[in-house]
Amino acid sequence: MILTFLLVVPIIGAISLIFLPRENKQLINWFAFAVTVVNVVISLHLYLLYDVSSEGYQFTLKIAWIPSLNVYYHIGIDGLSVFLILLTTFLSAIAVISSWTAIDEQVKEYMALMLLLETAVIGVFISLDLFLFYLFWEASLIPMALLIGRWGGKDRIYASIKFILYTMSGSALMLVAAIVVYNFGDGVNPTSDLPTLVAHSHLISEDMQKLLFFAFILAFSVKVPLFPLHTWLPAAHVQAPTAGSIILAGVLLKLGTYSMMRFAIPLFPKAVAFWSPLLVTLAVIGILYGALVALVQDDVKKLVAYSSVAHMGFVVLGIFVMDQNGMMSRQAMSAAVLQMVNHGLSTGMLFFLVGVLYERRHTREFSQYGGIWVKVPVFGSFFILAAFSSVGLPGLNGFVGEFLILMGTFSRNPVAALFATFGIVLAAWYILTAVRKILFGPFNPANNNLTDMNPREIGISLAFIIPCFFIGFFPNTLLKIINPSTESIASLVDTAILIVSK
Amino acid sequence: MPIEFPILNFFALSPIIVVIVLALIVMVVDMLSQDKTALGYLSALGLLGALIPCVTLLNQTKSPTFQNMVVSDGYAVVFYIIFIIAALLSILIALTYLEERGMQQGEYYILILLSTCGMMLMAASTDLIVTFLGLEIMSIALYVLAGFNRRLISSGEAGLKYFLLGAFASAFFLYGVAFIYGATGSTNIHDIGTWFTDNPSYQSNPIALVGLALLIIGFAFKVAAVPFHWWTPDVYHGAPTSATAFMAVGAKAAGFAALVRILSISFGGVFTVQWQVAISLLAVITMTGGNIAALAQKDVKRMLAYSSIAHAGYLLVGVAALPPTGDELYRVQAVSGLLLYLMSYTFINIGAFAVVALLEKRGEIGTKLSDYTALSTRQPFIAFVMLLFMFSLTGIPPFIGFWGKWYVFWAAVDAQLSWLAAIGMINSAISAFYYLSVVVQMYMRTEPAGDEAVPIALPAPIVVTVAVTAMFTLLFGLWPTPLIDLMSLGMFG
Amino acid sequence: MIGAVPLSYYLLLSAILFTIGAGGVLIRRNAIIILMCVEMMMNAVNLTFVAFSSYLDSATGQIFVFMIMVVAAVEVAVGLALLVELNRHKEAVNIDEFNSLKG
Amino acid sequence: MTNLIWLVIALPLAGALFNGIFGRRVGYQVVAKVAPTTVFLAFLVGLGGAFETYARHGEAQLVTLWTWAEIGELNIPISFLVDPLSMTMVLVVTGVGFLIHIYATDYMVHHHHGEVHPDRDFARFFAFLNLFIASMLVLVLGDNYLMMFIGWELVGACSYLLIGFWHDRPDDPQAAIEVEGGESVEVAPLLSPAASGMKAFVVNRIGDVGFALGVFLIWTTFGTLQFDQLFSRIASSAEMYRESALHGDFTVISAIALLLFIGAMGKSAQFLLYVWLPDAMAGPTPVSALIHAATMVTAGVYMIVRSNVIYASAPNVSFFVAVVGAFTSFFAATIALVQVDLKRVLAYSTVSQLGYMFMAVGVGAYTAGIFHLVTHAFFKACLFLAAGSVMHALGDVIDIRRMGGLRKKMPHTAMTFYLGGLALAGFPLTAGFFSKDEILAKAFEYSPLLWGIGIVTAGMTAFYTFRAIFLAFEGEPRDQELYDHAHENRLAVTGPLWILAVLAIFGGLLGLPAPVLHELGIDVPHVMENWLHPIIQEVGHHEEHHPSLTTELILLASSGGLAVISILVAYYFYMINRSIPQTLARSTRPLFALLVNKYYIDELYNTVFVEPALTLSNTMSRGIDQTLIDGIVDGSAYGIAELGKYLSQLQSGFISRYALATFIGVLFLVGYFFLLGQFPNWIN
Repeated sequence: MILTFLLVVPIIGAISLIFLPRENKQLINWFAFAVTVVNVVISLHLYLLYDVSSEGYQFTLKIAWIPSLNVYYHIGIDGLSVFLILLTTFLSAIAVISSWTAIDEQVKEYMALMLLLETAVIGVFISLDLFLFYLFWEASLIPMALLIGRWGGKDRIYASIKFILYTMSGSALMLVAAIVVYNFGDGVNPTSDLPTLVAHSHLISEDMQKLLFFAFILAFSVKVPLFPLHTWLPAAHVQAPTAGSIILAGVLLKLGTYSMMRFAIPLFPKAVAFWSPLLVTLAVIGILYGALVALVQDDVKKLVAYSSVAHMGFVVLGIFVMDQNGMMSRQAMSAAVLQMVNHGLSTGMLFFLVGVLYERRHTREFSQYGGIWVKVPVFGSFFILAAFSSVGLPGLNGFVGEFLILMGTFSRNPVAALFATFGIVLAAWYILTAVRKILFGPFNPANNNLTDMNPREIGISLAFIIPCFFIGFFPNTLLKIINPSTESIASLVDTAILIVSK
Repeated sequence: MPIEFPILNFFALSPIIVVIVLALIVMVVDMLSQDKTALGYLSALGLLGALIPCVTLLNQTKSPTFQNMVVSDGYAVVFYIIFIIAALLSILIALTYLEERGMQQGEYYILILLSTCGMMLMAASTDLIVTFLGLEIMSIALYVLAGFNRRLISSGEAGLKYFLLGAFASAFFLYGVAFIYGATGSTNIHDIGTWFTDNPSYQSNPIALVGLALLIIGFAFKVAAVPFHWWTPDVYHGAPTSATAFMAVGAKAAGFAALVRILSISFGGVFTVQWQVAISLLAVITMTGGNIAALAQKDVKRMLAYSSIAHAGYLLVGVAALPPTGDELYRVQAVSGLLLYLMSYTFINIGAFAVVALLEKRGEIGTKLSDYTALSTRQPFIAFVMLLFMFSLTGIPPFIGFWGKWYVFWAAVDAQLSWLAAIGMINSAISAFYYLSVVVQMYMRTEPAGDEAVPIALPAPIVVTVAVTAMFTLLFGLWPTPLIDLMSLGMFG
Repeated sequence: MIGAVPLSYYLLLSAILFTIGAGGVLIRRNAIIILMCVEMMMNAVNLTFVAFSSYLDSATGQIFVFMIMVVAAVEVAVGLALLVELNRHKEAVNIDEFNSLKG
Repeated sequence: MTNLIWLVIALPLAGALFNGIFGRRVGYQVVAKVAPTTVFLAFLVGLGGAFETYARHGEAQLVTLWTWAEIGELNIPISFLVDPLSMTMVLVVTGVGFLIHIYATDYMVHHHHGEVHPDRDFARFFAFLNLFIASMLVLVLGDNYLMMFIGWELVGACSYLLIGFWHDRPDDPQAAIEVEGGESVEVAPLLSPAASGMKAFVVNRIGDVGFALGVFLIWTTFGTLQFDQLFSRIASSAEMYRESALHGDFTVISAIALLLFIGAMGKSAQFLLYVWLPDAMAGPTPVSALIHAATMVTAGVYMIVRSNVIYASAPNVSFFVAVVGAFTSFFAATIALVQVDLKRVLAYSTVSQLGYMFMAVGVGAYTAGIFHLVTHAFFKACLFLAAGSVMHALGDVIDIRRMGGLRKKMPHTAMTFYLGGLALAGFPLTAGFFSKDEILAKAFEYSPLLWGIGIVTAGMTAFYTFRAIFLAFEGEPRDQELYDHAHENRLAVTGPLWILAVLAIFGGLLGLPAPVLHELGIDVPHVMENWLHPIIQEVGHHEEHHPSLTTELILLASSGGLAVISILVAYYFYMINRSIPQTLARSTRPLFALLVNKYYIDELYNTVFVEPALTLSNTMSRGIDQTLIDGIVDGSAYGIAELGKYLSQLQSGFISRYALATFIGVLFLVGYFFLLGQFPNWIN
């Protein structure tokens, strides 16, 4: 039930917003924030109740949704999702509070969409039914597209349409594949219950699995986004309002990698070995490509957007790397889950900070800044911390994920690791270039009226950076919860490989 | 020689009879009363009443009657419900729509009711003669409805186009019936089916094959499948919006009702692969053609016309998934899918047309995309429901349109037609572009509205229509179970 | 006597008539003539029905013919009414002059 | 104390946090007390740890705090290793660090007409400096390669922050070097601190890639990153690895050694990756002294000594290390000969001295490497701080062409600079003399060629050191205005200078050449060797072939003698006959220009790496992202839309065309079914 509360609270909040007076923005702001905080509290409660020792799904609830068709409202979480849910509720609260001053028009609609988006995303993370998942997966598009298209920048409509069409085209085939899987069901009856399907995944032939895996992965890769399906991301990020970018980078991209692990791999374990080389190659290309392209952007948000391509490349690399015998790397996989959270925090923070600047100066061009650390020391310090987190500096969260992913990758595929490791050089280069162009150098007088962060913004930044440090110092707190889940996924693949090789 | 009196089970046909009687009553009242709006309400109430026997019939087993000319099985009854709802909602739209445009006439409601009768006959008929009669009753009423707005030449033009092309297509349909009759010696669809199973050597009889082809063409015309769709955009565009709403869902549903019954019963065991391929190809070009042409539209009404072509394509996917008779379980899937699709499409599409009717300016036809600019600030409720309809038409969950598509594609997957489902989904993605463009106008463009800022009147009946359809779209999108259970009752007797 | 003339002759004739009708619809621009051509197609169908009916010794075909004739009459009535209505706006019977709806 | 060793890190870290968060509010005086205090306390804890280690006879002890990451067979704890090597490093870092902290409390304050102006970001400076100390201690105390890598990266970040401390300063254009009777030689402008910091970080990261890959390879091969487990696993088959490496095989150990060394090349500024260090001089001078001379840059040496088992098992890579070290030392020394920027002379000398250390560890003289590391920390910190003292007095002028005669104005600074310079030059009996001589002796054992390079470099070192000293402190002032402005600094500056100067002179006591002295009948211990003995694992049967006493003495005499001669030559060139350097510069102008421009290596890197990378990025951004991918994406959308327009035009509005099109459709469908009737098996 507690999971259902997570889903329902934002919806109720969104509906309640309708009845609040439109003019009283203060009230709407506070109300929306209160709703997100309630969800943060629920998710923390969830985390505290989570039983580290037991394997499998927890807090499950299974109600027949369409009984005649074996479609269920089946929800539950495991180590894969628990931190992503925390991340979602957390970032949603931050997104709402960070919009207080940034959004001035149609605040009511904006906040309602934010809340609906939260529901959709949480829905994806807790669904244990193929079609329930698909419902939330697609439903998450609408609020995001509207947020970008309504409250975004100059080219917001182009970006919004591109976002939705790209994603929809990607997931078009996934629905068909999902229906095919559903139709296989448990071998007798069709069913969309994920655990049942996973238990019967061996019934589907290897060739069929390859095909279906591709259809799923295509949808997920667009979302991640994996090179070369990433070009919607810079457009969407540049145009999106700050909170939109925070959620987009922080959570929405994870839907892709999360779903790879939750659905694509367990449902089609026999296909993983076939597609792994391609995915690993694309991930590595993405790491280098995203970093190189980020290097020459003149818009801060674009730079961060391309950095996301690179960072998410690490995640995909960690998930799919395997050796010639098809052995997956537990280390890389667990670290990939961790890295999802890390990227959400660090990139979310970067976007937030860029938003702080944008709110004051209404520009994101590097050339408009320069030397502002003198003027805004607190902002500068947080920006550098966020940059360090993004660049994978030890002590902060990014390092843990990247290092363990690379180490796991190296043990399976040294060549991929070799190339991917160069990504950290490029990461340093582009992030520090951004720091240098914004904060360092002779002071650009255009920023004379720039004011430093207010207490609310400092509070938000602290809320970002404290978890970053925590993960940097005590990653095992998270890993010990993540490990059993990745272990079970990896062993599914290992078993499948054994069957296939026989 | 004793005279055998036919067993006439009037109860089995009670919904049809109610609607016919209703039409006659309205006709009489029309002569006596000056309050034409009241006629509309009367018709609406009567249609609500007609739902009652439908509900009773749902729980009955099949009851063929009138010398096996018609059957009142679950399939027919579910279609009755669809038609009645379509008629009811479109009448609600018409009430003020006609009034405002000075064409409030009793005939309108009579024609709607008669047309509904024709559709119901098509759904119930098990004999090609009745099918033909139903088809013509429906069509002729629709020809007139299309040309109902006598103040606008475009409405008359729509009527003429519909009429001429419709008659042309009818001729082909009839020729097809004649061939089939010639080949099998019967017009009863069960007999035809039996004859083919009994005489396998005739399975490649060219006369029967050409007859089947012409039959399919006749229905393809009615459901607006490419390449027999040419009338559709012009007629939908020119006809009064309330009538467009009705014909877009009613005529389409009726066409599919008859086509599916005939194909699965008469041709369920013969030529299956052949017509499956033909229907699949039709489905592909219909989906694709409709969607792609819709991309270029600047007028939302016309865009919806093209979109209705595309939806005919998705429905054809379901038809292609109809497997041979005997495999009852699988047919249930395809038929349930089609029914679900049509039911949801009825609500969504009428809702969308209701919004068009609200925004349509007097003396003009259709609504330009620019009429929707910033609608979200001018009319948040209308904009919101239109957003629901657009996303639902795209097939994005959690709206009911998704489940229709999902079910139909499941049937296709089960019939080994995954490739068709895949093409369907790709088409869905393409269609998102033009549906989205309405949303973009309403929600994302904020340019000063200019002369569009004319206040939009919100007549109660239309608001009720959009509210009901929107509720349906959303609630059944989230919880489709009751609807799906209802559809599973919609099986052939 | 039907026995003297083989069925195929009737079918061929009706096919020819149907084709002429269809050809007329395609070629002619006058709405009334088109209407007549459609009638001709329908009558070709009627001929087919009657021929089959006789050949199969089944009355159904002939019943069908009656239905068709009724429907054809109704169609003409409606069609002419539509044309009359249209002529209030534009004095033309050439169908191609009515093309305000396109695209 | 051993169990509290984490305090060594926690104390400066707490200082960093305090200064970073509250530093601005509490005022500079509080910061100036907190920062050095934490380091001093850390020094005391370190001292305690060192005594306990001594009491344990050097036995290593682990202090485990918590599990950092545990996945499957991977288990990495946060734990510290307390052993002679780590304690040596802790003492150097905290000890020298403390002195430099004290120095900086005054250096970062400007006294102007009796008014006190602390630097704008005084608190931030000490926060970073404290943070650096903590990071460096993580590096040296970590008991596994991950901890080492964490520290490795963190010191790089601190270095970045501190180099770029004066982040709003622009590039610094340099006056061309005048050559009497010849064309002047242009000097490239000095990079801005911000750019220098970034360069340092990025170049270091290149090395870090190697290091990280080395760590990965260790884990993949041996399944552990813990020093003790790993070394014992290697040691069991070290002989085998060593043999096969000697036979020309490139073993996995060799690969690990090489990859780790790539990391060291970056961090310790060896050839190919040294380019960041000279630019790092853009940072405040205490930073140059602490990070870019005494501690961080020696991390590579520490790493190799820590990994001595690995390197001993990979003699081929060790040889490579020695060669790179020797070459770097020579190469950097040549550049230092002609630099006009006092700090840069010292920077190149640092690169050169680091080369010495690598030569030492490359030839297997691990103790000698650490010994030189320690003495170098003393004398180079002393030199840098003295140079900083000069800068402070001259208002940040560091160009030796504008100095001269400063000894009269700043006697303490000049004196300590002299002492530090003597140690650097290897003047007999100074600390530098002993440590350098030990390296040269070992190198001679290994290969006389390496020794040759080393001795030549030693000569050059003495020469350029005293060239700088004579130009800066002796002779006539070349810029009278600056000279008049100059003044001696306060005790906070001169105090640490003197302490370091004393250490620079007497630090040699830690490593007196015991065998030689033993032969001569004097029994003194080689403190360093005895102390570090437990951590050096013997691999291979060393045939204890000590060079004869005569050879040893000749070696000692030659290096000492050469230092003296070189100093005299410098004296002659710059004090007596000043036209000689000018003549030399004129007559060997191309060579001179080459050296002044540092062999154009920066320009080369820019052309070969930086520019192409940026061009590639631009090409990818425009060509692939915007043109190719978005071309396909937007193009297909556009194409479909155009198709839609075309299809829409087919909808012409003419009924006749509609009828025709419908009829064509009829023909197709009927034809299809008709054909199927004729050829029933066509489909199936």
